[in-house]
Amino acid sequence: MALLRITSPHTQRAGRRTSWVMQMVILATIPGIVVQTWLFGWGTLINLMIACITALLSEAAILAIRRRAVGFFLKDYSALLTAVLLGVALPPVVPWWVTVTAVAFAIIFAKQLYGGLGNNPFNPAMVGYAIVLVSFPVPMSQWLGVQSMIPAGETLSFMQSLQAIFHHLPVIDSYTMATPLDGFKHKDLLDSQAAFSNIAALQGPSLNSWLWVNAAYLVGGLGLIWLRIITWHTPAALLGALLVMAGVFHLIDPSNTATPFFHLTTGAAMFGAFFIATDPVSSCTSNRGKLIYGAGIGILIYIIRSWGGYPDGVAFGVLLMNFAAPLIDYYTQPRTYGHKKAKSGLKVGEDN
Amino acid sequence: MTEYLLILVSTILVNNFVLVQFLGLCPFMGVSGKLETSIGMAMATTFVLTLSSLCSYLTYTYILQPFGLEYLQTISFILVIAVVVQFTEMVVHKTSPLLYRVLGIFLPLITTNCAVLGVALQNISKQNGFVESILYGFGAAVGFSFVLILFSAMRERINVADVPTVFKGSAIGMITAGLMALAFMGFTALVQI
Amino acid sequence: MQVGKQQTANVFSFHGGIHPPENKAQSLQLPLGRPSLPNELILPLGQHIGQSSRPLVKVGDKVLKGETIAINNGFLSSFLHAPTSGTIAAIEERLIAHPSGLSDLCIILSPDGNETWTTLEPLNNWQDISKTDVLAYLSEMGIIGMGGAGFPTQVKLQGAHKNPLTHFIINAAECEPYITADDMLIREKTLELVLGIEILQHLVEADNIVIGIEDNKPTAIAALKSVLTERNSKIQIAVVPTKYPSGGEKQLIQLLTGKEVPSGQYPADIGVLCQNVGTCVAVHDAVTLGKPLISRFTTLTGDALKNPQNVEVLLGTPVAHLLEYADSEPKKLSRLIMGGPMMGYTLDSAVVPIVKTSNCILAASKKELPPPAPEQACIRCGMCEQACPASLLPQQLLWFSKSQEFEKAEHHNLFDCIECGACSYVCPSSIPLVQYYRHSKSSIREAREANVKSDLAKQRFEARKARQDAEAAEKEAKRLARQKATSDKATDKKKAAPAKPAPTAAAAPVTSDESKKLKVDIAIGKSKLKKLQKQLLEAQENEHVEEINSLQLQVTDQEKTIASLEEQLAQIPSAAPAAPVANTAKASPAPVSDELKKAKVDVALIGVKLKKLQKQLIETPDDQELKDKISAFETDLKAAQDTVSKLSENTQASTSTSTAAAEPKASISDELKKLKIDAAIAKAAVKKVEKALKKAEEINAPEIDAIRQQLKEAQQRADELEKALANPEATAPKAVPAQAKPATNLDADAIKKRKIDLAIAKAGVKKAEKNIQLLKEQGKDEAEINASEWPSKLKEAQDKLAALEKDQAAETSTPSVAKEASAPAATTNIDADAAKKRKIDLAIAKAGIKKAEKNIQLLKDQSKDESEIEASEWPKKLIEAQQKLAALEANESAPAATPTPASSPAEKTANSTADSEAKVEPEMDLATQIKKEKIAVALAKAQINKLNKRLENSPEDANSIRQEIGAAEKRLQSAETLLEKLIHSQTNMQENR
Amino acid sequence: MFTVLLAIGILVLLSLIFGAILGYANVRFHVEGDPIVDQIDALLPQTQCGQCGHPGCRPYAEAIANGEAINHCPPGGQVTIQALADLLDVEAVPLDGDHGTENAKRVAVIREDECIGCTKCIQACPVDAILGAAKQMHTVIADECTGCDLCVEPCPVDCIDMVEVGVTAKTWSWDKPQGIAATSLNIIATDRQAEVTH
Repeated sequence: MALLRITSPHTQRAGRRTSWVMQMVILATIPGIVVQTWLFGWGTLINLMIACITALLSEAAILAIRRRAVGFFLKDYSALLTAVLLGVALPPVVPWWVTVTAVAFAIIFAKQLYGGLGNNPFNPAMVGYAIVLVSFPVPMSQWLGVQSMIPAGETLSFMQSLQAIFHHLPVIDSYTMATPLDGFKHKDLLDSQAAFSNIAALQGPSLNSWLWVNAAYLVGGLGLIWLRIITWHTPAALLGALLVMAGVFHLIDPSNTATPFFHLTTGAAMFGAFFIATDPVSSCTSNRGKLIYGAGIGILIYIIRSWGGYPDGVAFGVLLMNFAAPLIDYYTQPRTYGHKKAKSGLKVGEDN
Repeated sequence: MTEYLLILVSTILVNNFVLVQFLGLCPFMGVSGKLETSIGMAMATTFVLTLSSLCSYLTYTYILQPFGLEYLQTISFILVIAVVVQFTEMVVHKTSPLLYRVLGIFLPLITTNCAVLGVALQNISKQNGFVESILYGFGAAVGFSFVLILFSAMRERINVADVPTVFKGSAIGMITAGLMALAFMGFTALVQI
Repeated sequence: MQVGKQQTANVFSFHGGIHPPENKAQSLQLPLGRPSLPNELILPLGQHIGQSSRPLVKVGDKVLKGETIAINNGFLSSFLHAPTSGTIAAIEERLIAHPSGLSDLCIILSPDGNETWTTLEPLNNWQDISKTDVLAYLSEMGIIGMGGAGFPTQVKLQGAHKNPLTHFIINAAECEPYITADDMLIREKTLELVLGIEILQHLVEADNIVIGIEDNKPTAIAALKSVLTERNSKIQIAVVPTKYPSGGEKQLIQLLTGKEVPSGQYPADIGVLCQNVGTCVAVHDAVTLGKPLISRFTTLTGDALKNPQNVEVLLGTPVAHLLEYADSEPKKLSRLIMGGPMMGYTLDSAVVPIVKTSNCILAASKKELPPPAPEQACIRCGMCEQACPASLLPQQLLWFSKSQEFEKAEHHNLFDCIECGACSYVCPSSIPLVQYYRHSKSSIREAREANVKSDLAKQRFEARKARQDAEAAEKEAKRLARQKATSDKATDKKKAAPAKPAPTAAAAPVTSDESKKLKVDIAIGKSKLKKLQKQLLEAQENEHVEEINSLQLQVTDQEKTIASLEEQLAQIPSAAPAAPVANTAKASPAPVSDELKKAKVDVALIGVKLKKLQKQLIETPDDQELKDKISAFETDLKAAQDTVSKLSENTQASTSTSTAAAEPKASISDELKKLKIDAAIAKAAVKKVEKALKKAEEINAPEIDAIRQQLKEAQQRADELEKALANPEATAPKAVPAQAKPATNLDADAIKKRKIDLAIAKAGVKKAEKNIQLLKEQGKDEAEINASEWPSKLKEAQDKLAALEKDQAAETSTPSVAKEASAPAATTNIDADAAKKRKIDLAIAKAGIKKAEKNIQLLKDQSKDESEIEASEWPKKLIEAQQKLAALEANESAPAATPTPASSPAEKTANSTADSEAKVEPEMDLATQIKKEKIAVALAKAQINKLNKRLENSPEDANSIRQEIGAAEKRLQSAETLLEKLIHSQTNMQENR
Repeated sequence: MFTVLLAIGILVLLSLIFGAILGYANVRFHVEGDPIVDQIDALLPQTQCGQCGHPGCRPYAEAIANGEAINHCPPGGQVTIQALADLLDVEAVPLDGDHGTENAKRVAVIREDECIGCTKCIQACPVDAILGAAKQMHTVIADECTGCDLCVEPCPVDCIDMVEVGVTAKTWSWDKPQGIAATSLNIIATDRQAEVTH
């Protein structure tokens, strides 16, 4: 009788594997992807395809070089998730080499060099995004406009998208326009009211389209919370901090700042809050830590949006807080059963 | 007042000495292995930087300038810095032998830490006044400490990660530092000074 | 609280927890089963935590059901009883129910099928007799906690007396999936349970008694409620929601009281006592029926069983028997688990027995409990953290465990992990978290133990070094003194006996021994003090007010002890003379010399003090006080010296009388020794006086003349003594008749010595040869080898060896003659000596053979061919040695017939240690006691080994040797018990600190 | 000329001032001894076996403080090297084979009936773990034996064995799980091998 000899516990919760978690997160982005495709054309989907292929290839290559089980690790879907998150974050008709650069950099440098899944200190998707943002600012600022606002009058067709991505579309300028955040950033001397009435990107249809995108990601994110794949702490703290920051500054100086609602419904606010900041590997561990971590991102987003050099601050905010997460972890340990107070820091030898 | 605050924000975040200006990388890579050590090093560096920017300002303004000896600034700054570092070393040796032991060669190396001389020289070139000089030195030190401590906490995690063998140690440390610098680019254009 | 009203207690909640599928219905479908008697019962001696029990029975003994077959062995140990009547078939190592799958000592009982009970003596008057007696009774009934850990119940109850109890909690939660043993027990034995709780309540007197039970056992709850209402009991029932691990002691306490057991403490520290339902029923059975713990309720369940059910099973029943009883399907069985699926451990084989803590046998099919999925990377998802009932950060602990950063893991409270398995259960990456923690925990524990051990080793090493240094210094001082003395009186005292004992030498061993002990005590005390001070400092830094006070107290205590120890140490020189006085009472042979010694010690002491004062005086010449003191001391010195002179006169007289009387028992060598000692003492006295004289001269003291007088007298005495010494035979002419025996003794000694010399010489030869061999191997040519000193050494050694062998050959003939001539009373002694001698020869011969064989092997390994080997002297040597061995063994077998009645030295030492142990003074330091006990244990063990070997060699004396073995074992046991107790109290002390 | 003199004068003045400050600090913050030795000593296994080439653990601790390599202690093995590396913040190097190999924990056992009572092993034992007197059988206190081997050589009759301390049910402990790569079968774990030696 060959009996198994293993450690307890001998049962496990069925089905909830790491790959299932990753799949669920990918599925939760679908509402957002649908809305983006509907509003900004096929470019999003083509980008996604390029990103996914690049991610799988680069992950497989590194695993092969490291002589790890390629199939075993690819099946955890983590590379695919990174690709999806990066794909939807990039502008829809960004040239293919930008996407490839971003995804390959994310997978190779931000993830595999640190030892692969579970070991990466930075969010790979955001590393990829930031690297192309600082390297190729021009293509990265070419967001397609909503069809009713742009001079061309309609979104790019599938073939046009392909052409724009893989070759060069001379008329691309007539399809692109600034995002609301970009527009607001470059209002220059106008006050808020004038900016909202004068700048094209800040007018109804554009704002509404971004509202739709954010709403779709909110739905996906709530689904994740409902499935208990993420906890509410990080998104709530992030959005709360952003809301408070925007609210306070708007109350102080309403003429030069945007409303809190504007901050929450444009850019990557919801996407960042539910899909990027909640990446468990690079975020904080304890619930208290997650609150601090989320709030930090929210504050940084507002700072970078309002005073920094980039229109949106989600990527940098997340990276900066990734950077701080290990330290936060050390100082936010929960109080263990039977202890009077929580331990903090790493001072060894002291006990209570 | 706002001006002073801006100096601090600028030196700590926007023009961070380590991650943006890439000064003082030697202790940044060398002493970030353990959180406790890096906190000690951060404190020592803060002390040295603040004191040396103060001293070098005084030396420059009240000794070199009146006699028209500005061309002696570098050599006299080095003198000032060496003394401050030596002094700090003695204090650390007395108060925390283990820290002294752990900091090892890096403690005297603060002398040649380019950040220290850099602060002193930048103070002169920016024509900072007395308070500004101190704040500039202090801000640079805080920025250095800030990233050093965060970096050491992160390195403790990286050290136990499954990093490919060839990238273990300093290599992955440099990559991490690069990614951190990337993150700090988010602060670009935050404050124009 | 109102008596007689059924109340439902408040229920709180705890962090985390999981809801695994319950799977409890399967085993509740059939009624309680009672399996038949198996062919044999396997009763492990270690069914509880703490030391294994000690068997009381021997192989072949007949035992009755309920008879005690093993008794406790130390504080945390327990009794064991025969589960049925039968014969003890064996006491041997068998596989036991343990996650390691290792074996341990078990008593094997073959049942006779009669189930004859021994006389049961219930404790019907438990309400009237003292609680201690009841506790002792429970201990004798072998009752231990049946929930899992196996903590002896009486110890737990004793611990509960530390604080007044607010809650007495009966753990009926049984939160593990599959297990229904407690559920069934409550249903079947409701009344017994309640009665048992009442007995326990009588013992602990808690304010509230609460039965904590999960809401998935409605039948049991109803049964309990009806019995409680019927009895108008004040016992409350708290129905807690079903959640794993609410049955964990700490979790249940939090559920029922809202309080947390502080980390590192016991529930008793917050006034709570927890007992399992099984324990309560066992207490009832023991107290009111007199039945010891010999059976328990166990769940047999799992898909591989056709008839899953609960059974009341005798302890020691093999699991295989139960599987058969429940109709197992061996084909389906893929995992056999003892305990529940969450915390149980897998069994390698079904031959292991049921023990007191086995609550479930889960025979799972592959479909039911599939093999775990491969481990994936931790993605820090935090699900484990949400599930952890101890509010730990499991993923951080995993990281630290993986990277072996145990300090950090400890900082993250690894030791608060209860290993419930909730984190592993929810982990999406299938990481065996619990195993990581268990591994880390044991690594940390091992490191700690190693640390303690290395500290101890360091202490002893340093003590040894200090001792050696002191000895070296003493020797050096003596050498210098001797040099001086010889140069002083180089004229005529060349024949003087080698100044062996210094004046204090007689007292020195005692003093140095005692002072050593004291010094060690002081060192230990100081290190403790240092530790305490450090802790205090830390506590002050961290503002732990309550700790500061207790620590402060401890610090002052420690300081006091150290001070007193130091005082003792200081007094030792003065106390030392007292020791000889005490000795005189027993050791009458030379009372006078003892007194003399004492007096001399006094002289020495006073001299020392005087010297000190004089030194001070030189530094401060005007101090009148000092001068006074000095003169006082000088008078003291004089008086003491007077007594010395008087006494030494007496000694001389007594020596001569004793010599004249020439008692047959006194040997010449003794006399000689005594004389030498006296002479040496006298000389030392002379030296002392001389010194005093010098000092006196230096300071112009008025006593110079008197001292000079003394000096003269002392010198005279010394001269006389030396004369006597020079002619010892003359002083003891009548001792000749007694010479026969000492002579043989001396001869035997000489032979032994020579043999040892021989052995050493041989070893020297071998070493030299080896070295030469080495040189050869290193390819040096002959010339070089010859140039090196080894060949000459070899030759020397060989010469020596030859000479010694010749001597020995000559010797062996003479002593045998002497032996025959010697008095018959001495024969046994001589025989013993001879036997020993022979044994030594044997050992040497054996060692020789071994070495020769080894060398041959070596040569072979070096692929030298046979001829070379032949050429080397080894084979020859081997044959020689073998012949010698054979001869010796032949000799050996002959004298072995005459046993050696004299108890071995080891036994004596063991005895004395045991004796001294009995008189252990309470203030004696624990560590030294432990060490002493360890020594006693080691000695006793060694003796048993020896006796066993003797038993093998001479089976004809089996009985007497067995008796000795028995006695030795008894000593060993008592020593071990004591040792365990001591260690326990030490660890307690350390924990308290 | 004047400017040159002035410059030199100013520099000399500065140097004097700073020298005075440093001189004062040197007196004020003078440090005696080197407390690091105690900390190193605490990490060493205290077998006092001398395999490192020093007469005991403390002298080796002093040698380490003075810059000797940390990998000369076979009884402590890799664990001790790691601990020392952590304390001193240096690279953990593999054990130096010249000083011996890391063995399983052993204790000395005297075959009692062969012992001739020469006390040589007692003198050799660095921690007083051997018990006995001249011409009487000796025995080892197993608990106190550090397994240093020093008593084996001096024994004239070779009656001391070094016996490995086995695992019993009480001292048994769980193995470390094999980790991620080991469970997925087709892996040649080159990286992992490097880690094991690391």
